[in-house]
Amino acid sequence: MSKEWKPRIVAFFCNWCTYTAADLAGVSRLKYASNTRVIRLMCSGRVDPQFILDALSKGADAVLIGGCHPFDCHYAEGNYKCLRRFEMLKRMLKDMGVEEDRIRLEWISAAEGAKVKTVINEMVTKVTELGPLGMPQKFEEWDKEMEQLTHHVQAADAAQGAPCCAHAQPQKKEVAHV
Amino acid sequence: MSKPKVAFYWCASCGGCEETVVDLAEDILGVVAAVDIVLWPVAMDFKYKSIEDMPDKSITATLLNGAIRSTEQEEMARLLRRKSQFLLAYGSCAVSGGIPGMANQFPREQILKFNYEECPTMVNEKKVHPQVSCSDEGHTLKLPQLHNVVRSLDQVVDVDYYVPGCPPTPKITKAAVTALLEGKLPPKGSVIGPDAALCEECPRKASKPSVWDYTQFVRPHHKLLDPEKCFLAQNVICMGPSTRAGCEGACTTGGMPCTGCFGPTSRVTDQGAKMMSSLCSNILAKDEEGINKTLDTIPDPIGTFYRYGLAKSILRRKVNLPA
Amino acid sequence: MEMNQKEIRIGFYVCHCGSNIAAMVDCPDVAKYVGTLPNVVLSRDYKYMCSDPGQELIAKDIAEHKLNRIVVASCSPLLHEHTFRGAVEAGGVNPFFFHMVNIREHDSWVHTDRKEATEKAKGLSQAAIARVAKHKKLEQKKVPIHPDVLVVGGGIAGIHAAMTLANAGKKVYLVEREPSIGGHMAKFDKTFPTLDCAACILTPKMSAVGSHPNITLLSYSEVTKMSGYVGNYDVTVKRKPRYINEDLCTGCQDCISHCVFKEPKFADEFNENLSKRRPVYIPFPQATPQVVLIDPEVCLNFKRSVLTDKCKKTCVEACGEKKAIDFTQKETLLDIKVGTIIVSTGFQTFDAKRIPQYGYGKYPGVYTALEIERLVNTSGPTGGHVVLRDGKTEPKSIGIIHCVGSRDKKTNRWCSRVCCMYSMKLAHLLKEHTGAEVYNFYIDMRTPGKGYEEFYDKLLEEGNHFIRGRVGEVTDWAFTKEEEGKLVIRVEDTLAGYVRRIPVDMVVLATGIEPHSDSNDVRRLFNMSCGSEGFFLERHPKLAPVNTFNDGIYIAGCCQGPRDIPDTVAQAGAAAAECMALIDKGHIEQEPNTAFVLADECCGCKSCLPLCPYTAITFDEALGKASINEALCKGCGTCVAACPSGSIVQNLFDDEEIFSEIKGVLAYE
Amino acid sequence: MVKYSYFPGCSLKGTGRAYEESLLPVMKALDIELEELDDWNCCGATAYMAVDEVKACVMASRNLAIAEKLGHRELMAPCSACYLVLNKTKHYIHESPSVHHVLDEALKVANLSYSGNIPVKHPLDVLVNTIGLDAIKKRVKNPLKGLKVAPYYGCQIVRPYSTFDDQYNPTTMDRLLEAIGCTVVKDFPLKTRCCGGSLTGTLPEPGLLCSYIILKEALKRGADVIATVCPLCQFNLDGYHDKIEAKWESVRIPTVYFTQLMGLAFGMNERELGLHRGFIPMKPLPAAFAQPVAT
Amino acid sequence: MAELLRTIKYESDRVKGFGREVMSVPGCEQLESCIQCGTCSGVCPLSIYMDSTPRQVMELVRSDFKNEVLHSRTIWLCASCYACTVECPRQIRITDIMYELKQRAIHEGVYPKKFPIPVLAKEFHKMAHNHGRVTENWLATWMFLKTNWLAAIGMWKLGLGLFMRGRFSLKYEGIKRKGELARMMETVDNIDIDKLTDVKPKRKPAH
Repeated sequence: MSKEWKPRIVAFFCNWCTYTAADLAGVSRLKYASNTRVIRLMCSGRVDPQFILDALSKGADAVLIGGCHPFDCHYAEGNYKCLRRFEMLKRMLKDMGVEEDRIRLEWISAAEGAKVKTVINEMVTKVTELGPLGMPQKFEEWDKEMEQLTHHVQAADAAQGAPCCAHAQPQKKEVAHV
Repeated sequence: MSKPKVAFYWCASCGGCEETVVDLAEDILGVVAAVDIVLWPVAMDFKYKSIEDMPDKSITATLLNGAIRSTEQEEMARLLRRKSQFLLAYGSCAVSGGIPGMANQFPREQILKFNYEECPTMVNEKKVHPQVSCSDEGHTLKLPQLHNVVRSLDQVVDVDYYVPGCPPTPKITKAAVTALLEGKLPPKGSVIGPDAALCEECPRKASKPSVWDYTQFVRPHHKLLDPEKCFLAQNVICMGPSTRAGCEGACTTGGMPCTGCFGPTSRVTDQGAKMMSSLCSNILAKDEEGINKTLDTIPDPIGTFYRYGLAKSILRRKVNLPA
Repeated sequence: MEMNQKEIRIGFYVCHCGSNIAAMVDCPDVAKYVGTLPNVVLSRDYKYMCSDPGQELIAKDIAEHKLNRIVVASCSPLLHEHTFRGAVEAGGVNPFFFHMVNIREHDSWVHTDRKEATEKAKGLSQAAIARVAKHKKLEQKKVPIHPDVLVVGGGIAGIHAAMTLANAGKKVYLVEREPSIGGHMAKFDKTFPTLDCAACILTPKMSAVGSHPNITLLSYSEVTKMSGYVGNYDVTVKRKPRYINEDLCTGCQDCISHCVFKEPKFADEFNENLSKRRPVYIPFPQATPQVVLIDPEVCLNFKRSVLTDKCKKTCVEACGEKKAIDFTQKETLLDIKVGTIIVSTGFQTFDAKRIPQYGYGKYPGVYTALEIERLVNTSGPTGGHVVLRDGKTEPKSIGIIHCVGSRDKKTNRWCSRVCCMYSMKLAHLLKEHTGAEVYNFYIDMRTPGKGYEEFYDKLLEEGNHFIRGRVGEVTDWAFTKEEEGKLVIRVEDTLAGYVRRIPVDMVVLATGIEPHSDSNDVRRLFNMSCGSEGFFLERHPKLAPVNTFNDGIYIAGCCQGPRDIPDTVAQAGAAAAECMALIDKGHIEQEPNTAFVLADECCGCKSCLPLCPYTAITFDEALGKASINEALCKGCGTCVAACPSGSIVQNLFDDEEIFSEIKGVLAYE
Repeated sequence: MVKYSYFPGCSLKGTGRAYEESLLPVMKALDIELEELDDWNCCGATAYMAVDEVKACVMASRNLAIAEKLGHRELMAPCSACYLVLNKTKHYIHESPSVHHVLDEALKVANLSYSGNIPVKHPLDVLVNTIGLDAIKKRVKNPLKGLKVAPYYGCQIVRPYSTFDDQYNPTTMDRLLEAIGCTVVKDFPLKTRCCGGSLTGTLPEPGLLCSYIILKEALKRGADVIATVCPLCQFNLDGYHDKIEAKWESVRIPTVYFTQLMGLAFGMNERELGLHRGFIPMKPLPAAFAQPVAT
Repeated sequence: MAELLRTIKYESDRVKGFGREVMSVPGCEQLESCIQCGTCSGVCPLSIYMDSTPRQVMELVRSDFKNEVLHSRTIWLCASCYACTVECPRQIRITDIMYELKQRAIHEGVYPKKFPIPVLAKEFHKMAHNHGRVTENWLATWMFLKTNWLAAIGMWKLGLGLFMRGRFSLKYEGIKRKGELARMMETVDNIDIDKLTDVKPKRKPAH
């Protein structure tokens, strides 16, 4: 890890409200923490819970979702669908040992550039307090328990010239033998 | 020309998968006739040593069931990988961790403590836990080490094909074996089975409504269920829509909702997340309070949505446990 | 599809945007970094990518380097995605093999650490590189534009927009909620700074609207439903019953004079309730359409059950052969089809009662500015004679309080822009009518308009008092003799540095402009956005001030924010021009971001069906599969995220593309 | 019987004795029991705040903590200054975690704690919004018919932390006084204007001017009496008539607590209500006053 | 002969950072957005007696004229009626800023000497601090003795009147557990409030 850890936040912003609000924050030259990377979707309803889990597993320390306010969804009701999934995901992540503050859903209208700033800054502060989630590192750490055997087998493999670990190297396609 | 050599092996599993092989009924005779079984601990007596002594890749195919939970299982998986041309993850546990995978919600120590001390049926006043190695009368006894994380087979070794199911049905087992024997193999990494979700072959499909509007969910024992009607339409969580078809609705025909043992389709990475997404999108309430009231009726979301797939889910295990 | 099979060759461009980006992001460094990423065969930084040479550069590179994917890191895609897609297409590559990275609005403009901003730019660019590799060739759909236009709101903005379009030969529906068009402007006496009579400039325009062959005027009507999409909007208009057949009424007003009510008895809304009208009335002499209407709330004919026979239907008698009066008229709904819509629904004035310390509604001597407009108007309640509510007393001293409800965090934070000027106009008119001492209490004088500062000069020369200070309270308790019987204004004269008590006979509250209380409903109706203050939100404050986020829907006038008449008219013209640009083009390209069902994979679980607000998803019972009607799909992707077996795919926002983007944004050190 | 915790404040034990003397029987008559906080201390009012705001909050928080010990009941604070400071402290606790922290630490030393959110209520709020005018009307024996009252709220119960009435034009007392039969000076424009506060004692001229303006306007609007809700207001409007007269003119009009008027309407004895403690005595009451209405 | 007053202000007359410091105190932040509209002075019942109007005080604070502000009588004339706070269009808590300024003035000892209001405040504070409660008559008495005891003589009639009406008590009111209160205050003194992040950065002990 680099000298000073800083949280990484992946944000999914809906095209019509929150992404535009973030543009407005830019046009207004508001200043906020640089830790957030925004991914534009057409609607918060497009936010598949898999995206959030995927982001966390690939090294995001937190995920922010921004959508239109209730009643204001450009697509009528996508934001409600997002909210419903989000509430469930919050419960599931809690059960999975991920702190609640690592995911956040905010309604930010196109006019609320300042809210983008506050929300991102708040989130950065909060996640900084929580510390890294570090899923990729965790995966590595979890797999350390296989190392001993891996070394052992690797030695054997080396002798045989065969690969050992599945996710490490893709294998050449084999032909069926009958 | 000698018959192809085939091995069966079980790791962390219940034995149900082995049953399926037996369930092939008379077809098993054809299999036995066509192949040379070199390893099948549950049914025949073999020595590991003889496998070790075999040249690499000399086994045509190994059907391995069960998750990888201990060093011994890991070692065997690696050994069989080395000795086999094709390694098949057989059954949900090998494919995605299965029921044992749900142990990924607890630390190893807690599991051991419960099982050896707190379990109500356990009498163990000295609180003896199994040790990896212990000496007695000059002999050293070694036991495999329990891993901290339950893994699917492909998280340990390279897997060629997946045969899902808890257990896999005789039909897909036969399909897999036939493919192997006949050499009509799908691309490596394929799951043997259809790639649509279960609803497609569910006998209750016709009774599906087009509006859901969930306000609550019930469990099958909570109310008298219509035996013909789609479970979801009766507010019972059925994993069918997000579960790969292939079982022909074994459970739904038998009066129980699908719990997802066939795993996700090829287009989905995380079966639980995707099912949850679909289910929650169709909740009626639009405000947090109402939504949460509905969600309160799902008492164990992880157990519900990840019954067979926790080890293979995106997060793989409870994040904040000791490594 | 065959494009996908070929080797992926990505060209990457990072724009300096002058110094907008380059000042905070090390563009050459970003280009250098991206150049090392897989599939990238060309990586450049350039001063202005959106300029012609910038765009030509892309086309040239495509040819030279056989590029088949382009990524540009510059400003917001909402601004220039279209531009660059055009450039990519010009280079012979499908425009959807392009992705844009926002490193200006989302990066250089909002961060302060150059190193961090550069890192972020790299991260975002890397994501785009990963994503664009997965892009697919897509076709843009062309949708024809219906040539008719709907203008909602018949104030000066709506009138001007409708006239502009109608004169250009477009067919316009002008919907106005009130019985007459004209809006607030029709109530004004004079207009600043030229002091020409508001009616004199507005009336000809109003009658022109009324008689224009290309304009269908739907007064006393409201839009109740809108559906469809740009170029093809279906609109339902509710026509409220006037109890007068518009086609038969000639505007002779005989019915009014023959009404059983000999004296006008009911509050006249047009005169701000300062005068009375009858149940059958015409809002004001120049009303357009020149058609009377009947107020069923007070007309005796509608109270027959209670007061039998009091009404002799003298109006019907007076109308005679024309037979225009129809007591059985019911509300009707009219369905119209238009291609574009201009929303010009205007504003409401701030309710002065919300600031109780100014005593409006408590002290009869306190007036709102709009009341004064009517009071000084020759066709107003007193024929232009300025007297207090008792009907006889002429005020000797008048205090005009500026910024009532404006520039106040407790009410409306914004400056209403017109109050300084109209307050001075009223000061001038009141002085002219009464010769009274006039005090203006202001926080700051804002006169930034052509001839406005000169008008301020004129007022100063006329001897009006200007006191810089926001009034604390208006009260009726007297401390000195001279204050007895007067309204006392307590204020700090901030320039003199004294707290003053000034007794006056009349207080005028310069109430500000605020959004209509139902602006939220209107906004939802037309699927627009609102700023936090409730005014409709323009697509871009500078570059697209009359556009909304909904294509084909434009805004003009005070519904977008406070403004004066010249600005309103200019904006209305701009909105009309935007409509014409679309109409004359004849079609619009639609974003191909629609979703579709993978028919083989769909298991028919039906869970997607209720998710679509546009009912684009249908279910084929025979096949047992869902399918999406591409024409109805608007591309939100909600069903895609919810399909439990992953069998719905969205163009431009495919799972695969987003997963790559996630991976990309997280792949930085 | 409803129970409230009761914080009298220093004034109600001193110059404002009549307030307490009338408040207690009136509340009792309405089935409300007031339990005085054990060993309460000065609220930390206005003058204290000028010296040390945090410590003023500490003073207030001790009272809140003592109140919490009595159970999570509403705390009644009749003095406007106390009402304001107690509410302001609650506000600060809510607004600033650090103030909260300091107060917690200080309270810990005294084995006290303030965890919750003891509502601090003014009797006026409780009487009108909780008990209700109907219940009060039922208790009225001698409606004060013909008595014209100028309702004077003063500043600190309506501004800025109170939520029970309008900040600009409070009407709670107007409605209460009407319920007991009084004629209320309509829209009394000075109902929330400052009485001069402690300035009357320190810098007489500005302080007295504030009082004078209120008295003069009440007289001008035909009031027989001014009703107040605050001991300091009563003191200022009642105690300085000689000085006001010397400086401006005679504006003698009695100023009483609204609870005293309620007591009268409930048929209680003038002396028991502490009416004799005022400098300007209330005039002999109009006929309706003197003769109890048959009940 | 009238003393000549210098009315120009040089940059050196400003105590730079003073405004920032005041505006960083919780509750005083909104001062940044003051538009000098004068509403505060317009509604203040006592502004007519002030040497600088409340509006001017706000600007003086914002522009770092610390000495001018702390010597101003305005802050002491504020009777805490909160009218300005409620009416301010920028929601500036003017009354709270006045408190902040009073505390600073007392802390720095720059309030006008023998000016009764700060003396009252200090006596009030002392009495409340020592006894837990305040006995108004004694408070007034001490105040007059410390400022202008001649004025006290003018008050005899009021005092007598109060005495006769049973509103003047000779006994000092106090609480039982004085030690407890003292310990609480001591605890507060020992907390380094400056270390707490969001609390008033400068808390001024009374003496």
